[in-house]
Amino acid sequence: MMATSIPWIILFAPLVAAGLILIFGKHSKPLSAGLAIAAAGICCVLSWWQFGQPDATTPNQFYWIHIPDLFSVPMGVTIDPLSKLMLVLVNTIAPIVFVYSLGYMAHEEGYWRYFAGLSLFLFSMLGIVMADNFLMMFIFWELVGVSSYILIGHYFWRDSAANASKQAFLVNRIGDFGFMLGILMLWLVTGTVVFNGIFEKIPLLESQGVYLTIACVLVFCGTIGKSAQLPLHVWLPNSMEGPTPVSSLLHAATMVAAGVYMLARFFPVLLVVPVAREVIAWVGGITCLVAALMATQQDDIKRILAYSTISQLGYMVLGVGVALTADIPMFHLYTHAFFKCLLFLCAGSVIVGMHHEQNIWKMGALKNKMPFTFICTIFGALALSGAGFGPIGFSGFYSKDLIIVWAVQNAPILGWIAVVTAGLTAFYTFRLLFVVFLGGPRSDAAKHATESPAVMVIPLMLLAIPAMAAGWPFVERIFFHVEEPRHVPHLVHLVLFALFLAGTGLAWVLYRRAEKDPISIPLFANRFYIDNGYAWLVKTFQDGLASLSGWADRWVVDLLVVQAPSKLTWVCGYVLRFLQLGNIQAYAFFFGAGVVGLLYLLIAR
Amino acid sequence: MQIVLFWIFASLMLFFGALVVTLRNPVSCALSLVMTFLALAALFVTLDAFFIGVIQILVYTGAVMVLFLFIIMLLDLRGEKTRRLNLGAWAGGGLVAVGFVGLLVRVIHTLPGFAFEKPPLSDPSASDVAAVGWTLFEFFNLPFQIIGVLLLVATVGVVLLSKREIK
Amino acid sequence: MSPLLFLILLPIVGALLAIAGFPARRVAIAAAAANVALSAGLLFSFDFTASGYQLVTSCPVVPSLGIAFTLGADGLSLAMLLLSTVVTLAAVCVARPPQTNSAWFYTCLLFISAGAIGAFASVDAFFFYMFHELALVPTFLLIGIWGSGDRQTAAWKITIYLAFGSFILLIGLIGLWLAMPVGSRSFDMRVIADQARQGALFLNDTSLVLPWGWGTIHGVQVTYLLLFLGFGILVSLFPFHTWAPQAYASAPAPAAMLHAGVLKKFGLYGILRLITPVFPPEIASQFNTFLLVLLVGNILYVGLVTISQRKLDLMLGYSSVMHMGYIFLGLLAWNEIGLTGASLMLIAHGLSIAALFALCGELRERTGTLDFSDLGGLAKPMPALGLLFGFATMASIGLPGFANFAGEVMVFFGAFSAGVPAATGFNAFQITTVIALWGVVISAVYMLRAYRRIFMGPVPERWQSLADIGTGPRLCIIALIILLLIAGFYPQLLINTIAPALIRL
Amino acid sequence: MSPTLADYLLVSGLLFTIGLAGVMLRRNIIIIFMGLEMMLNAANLSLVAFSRFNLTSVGLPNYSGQVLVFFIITVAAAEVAVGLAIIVALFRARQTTHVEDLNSMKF
Repeated sequence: MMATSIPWIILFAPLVAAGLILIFGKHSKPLSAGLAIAAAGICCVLSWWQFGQPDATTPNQFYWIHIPDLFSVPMGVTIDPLSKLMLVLVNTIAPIVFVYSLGYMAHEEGYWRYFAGLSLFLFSMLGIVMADNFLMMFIFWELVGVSSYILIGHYFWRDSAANASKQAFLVNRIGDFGFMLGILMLWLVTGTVVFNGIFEKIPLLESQGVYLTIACVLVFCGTIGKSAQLPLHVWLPNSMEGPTPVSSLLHAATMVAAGVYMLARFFPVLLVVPVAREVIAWVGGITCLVAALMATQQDDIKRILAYSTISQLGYMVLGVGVALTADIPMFHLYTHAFFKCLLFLCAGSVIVGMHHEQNIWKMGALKNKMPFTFICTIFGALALSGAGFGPIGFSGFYSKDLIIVWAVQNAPILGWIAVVTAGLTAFYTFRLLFVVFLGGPRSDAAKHATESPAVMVIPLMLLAIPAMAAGWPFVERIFFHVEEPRHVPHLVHLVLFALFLAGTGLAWVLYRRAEKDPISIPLFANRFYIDNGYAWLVKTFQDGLASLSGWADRWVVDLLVVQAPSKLTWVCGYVLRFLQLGNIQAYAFFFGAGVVGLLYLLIAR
Repeated sequence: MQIVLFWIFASLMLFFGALVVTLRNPVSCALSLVMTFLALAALFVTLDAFFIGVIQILVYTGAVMVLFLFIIMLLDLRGEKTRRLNLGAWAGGGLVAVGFVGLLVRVIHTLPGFAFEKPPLSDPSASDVAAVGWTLFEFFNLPFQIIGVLLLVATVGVVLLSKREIK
Repeated sequence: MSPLLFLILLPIVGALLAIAGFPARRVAIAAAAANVALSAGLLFSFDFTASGYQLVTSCPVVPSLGIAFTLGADGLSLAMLLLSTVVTLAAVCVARPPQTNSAWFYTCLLFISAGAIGAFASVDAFFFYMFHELALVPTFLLIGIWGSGDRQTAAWKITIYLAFGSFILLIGLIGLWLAMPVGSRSFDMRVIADQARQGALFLNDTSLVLPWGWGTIHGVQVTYLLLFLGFGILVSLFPFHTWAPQAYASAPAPAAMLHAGVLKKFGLYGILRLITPVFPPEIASQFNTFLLVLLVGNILYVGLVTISQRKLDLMLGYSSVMHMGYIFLGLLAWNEIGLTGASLMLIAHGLSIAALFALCGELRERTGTLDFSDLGGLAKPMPALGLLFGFATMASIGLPGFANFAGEVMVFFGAFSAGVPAATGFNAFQITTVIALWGVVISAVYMLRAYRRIFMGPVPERWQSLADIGTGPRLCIIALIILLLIAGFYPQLLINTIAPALIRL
Repeated sequence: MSPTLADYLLVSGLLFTIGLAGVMLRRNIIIIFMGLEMMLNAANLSLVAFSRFNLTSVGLPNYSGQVLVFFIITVAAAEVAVGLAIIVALFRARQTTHVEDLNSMKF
């Protein structure tokens, strides 16, 4: 019995922790932090143990909604290589970030709210990982959305944070709109929401033709919303308003990866629908290019990393689009989680060191002030930009190049876009590194920057190891079995390494000793004016229509249905009043006329 | 022969009735009304309703017209000066009257049911007063009592209405 | 003396005691608490397997017309009874005793509760209708006397509007009564349902040739339309919704809670009782497109109107009108999933809107104004109120984990598969479901905008020193939210009670 | 040759019309009153005519018609009494019997 209940313990431990913090955490900081970290620790240990266990075959579930033969929604736990990988991934990064945030949030207010939010997030993320049907995944999908809403809005007294959290939730909701529609369409044909049930009915689904393609693209909408792909990416850079550990855990490593995980979970159906995978590949490719371009011109340290995350997610989505097995995008997700979380935590320690200064142009020469952070950031930067040649390299090198190679083979145009983006990635990563750590101190805060306390630096160290080692073949073979496509032109590897060197060199030249940003491309800096485009769109369509219907409701519907009848009765009363003439003969006349009229109708007609 | 008598009295009645409506001086109107009532009483007699004919004269001509004359005297009404002819009222009234008459004639002529002469009485000498009294007290006893109460109420009403407020 | 009768009499006795001079607030709370205990007891002693009404007691009132005061409860009505008793207790606890004649204030509240409980417990359509009318008068008094803003017009408007609505409903009921075969005419819902099942209704159906070549319209269609529109007006269906927002905005918090939370459900419960089992689907499907258009108006149009609102209480009023759209969608789907989803949403929406109006009342008590432009950053001085409002907002926009989501999901699934599921083309139902899904986004927009505008952002100095929510109201709202969470995490609990009642259809 | 029922009804109708015309056209309230009396008497005439022309099985006229006339006469008397009392009271208050001046009860 123990074996089957372990996954439930993993799932519900953070929820229990969140509940307890909600009730008791208000009064004592250590209690709330302790509860959260304890829960994360339990999950970590159990998930590593679960990783060792064989896959579960029998469905281990209870029924959330069960109307006998019409509609049944089980709440089940699936244990298979995909979910075990994610379990391990999430549950190793989470404790590290929890411990790190002890230091980061030391003298912040709303301590209990922060840890309750993080535990709630962990609960919902594990829910997505272990979901065995679409509806359960959708439930935790929205719960993850709400926990990111809570965490982004942690500093709710700041207008920017409040707007960012609202925007994040609403954009996610728009994505979920498409997702739910996709689920509904699939359910209508297959009659079930459970993944295995859907996979069994794939031939039936195929017979639907374009219907299935629409359904798959709609399901992909969920990923666009959650993993901030192109049309719905605006919320991720703004979500940097939340505390940095939140950005590292949620908006870099795990939450945004949920979209890609869902596609991986749904992969068997996607294999059958080439058109949908084409759409997915193209969205992924364009997103990674555009995001990389935007990243080159940002000044806020966290925003650069945010755009880089969008770009890397674009790679993963591209991977889903072009690869033939789900493991290839998952491999990049796995490595990206480590090094992007590392980079964010380094940024966090820089921000704390610089007393909450986030503009890179106010930093400089921090390498001697914050050596450990500097070294960890180098590891992260090398992993992110995919440094490495031939057999050896950092984790990013293996996973990103794998996707690029597959892309070049299956979708050449997208492949070469991905290659160019790799160069851009190297450029903006090292631009960040050189401006922040090298050059002269650009502000007095930079002059007296101090290294972060041990409780923050040790997690950095812990994360630096997988950032470097996660991609090595013998480590990667534990989790995945990926192989390169058979005949891949050697040219690609060469060009990639060349572009890496070019990017780094360009960054070195431009930003080695730059006081302010030498190149300024307003198009990229203003994020292709997408944000103000959306603002305008919302203002005219939604608010315009809303005020129009508000006016209509008061003056048209209300007038027509309520005022009109009441006015009508008043008018009738007013008119009939004039019959009272006051003189007897008039009455006699009316009386006589009435009688004669009546008689005429009765007799003479 | 009876038809001639009937038409004499009928035309008398209608002529004096028209006079009531057209004359200016109220006293002459009242007197022409008296003549109408008398002619009407005569018509009742032609219908062998002697008791009703007598009552008609007694009550109407005797009491009601006397009351009218008394009131006309009390209020000292002169003949009215001819006010501006209110054309609208006259046209309306005339139209209604003509319409009514037209309908009347139409009905009477189209329905054959009325065009039969007086059926002979089985016992012409039977006194209609006894018959009326008998019917009154046999079938209409309750209405009779109510009429009594009505008259009482009328007298009380008149007394109240004409009581002069003592300033 | 069946417990149901006792359930109805308790509030009335409480009300009379309050008038007689006993401490009104304490008596009201005692009566409401006893009611909750009783209905909870009923729930546990109720065996869900047997379908049909249980605890039935009946005494004939007008035998010739077939009217009998029969009380009975099956799964669905028991759930509604629980909802009304819980919301009554919450409303009475949250209510801050008004200065002027507070005894009458509690009397009116208890009478509304008695009316609602009576309506849900009665099996006889006549008394079902009568109890609703009973609850109408105290609403008028509550809004008129203790309301805020231009309360007179709002009170008049809601009363005349609902009276007109129930008038149409009455004609519909009579139409239904006339449709029964002459011998066995009765207002008893069970009899109506059985006869409908045997197809004995509308046998001698009169039909009327409409002018201008609109074809003939039969008695059964007229009765269906009358009943549906009558219930629609009572439940603020699209064109007839303008009474609700103003009434709830100017009503005192408990009155708004009770009316929006419980009394509005009367109409929908009525549809579930008097339309779904009685009218065959082919009759209903003739009007589907027309009613779906009204429904879309309800969701899309009222949703946009809600977004444009600038005051919290008006916005909540409009949002409750908008959520009715989903429940109607569930009812129109006419299949098992949709109906169960709709009844689940009945309860979920009742609880969540009650919590929201309670908090809105608390807010109006403290800040005096509910205008978005005046309020801001209130979570700082009032963290508990902020948190509770957050929970209630998340519940009302249908966040999973709350009962609203479970209801909404089932309504969407039911509606999507309703009508003739043309595999390729989209039929009317599926388009409406897409719009309803977009309505979920709209509801998120206006609720979160309100939450962001009121609770987040910098705190203006005049709201620095606001007192947080008191323990009494705080416990009630926590109780409501816990109920929502229980029903949200494990809806099968509620479905077991409701489903058997609907299977009979 | 005796008059037929149609003649009597015709005459009674004409009398009624004259009375009605009087009420509608004349502006002196006393004359209106007289017109009223004529209308009543026209009704009496037709009643007596009907009772005379529809003999019962016994061959005698149906006297209930005449009893009704008797009642009408009584009521008419009461009515004239009260009517004239009102006119006197009206005259004392307004010093006029002219109908067009007495129009205070109007919109």
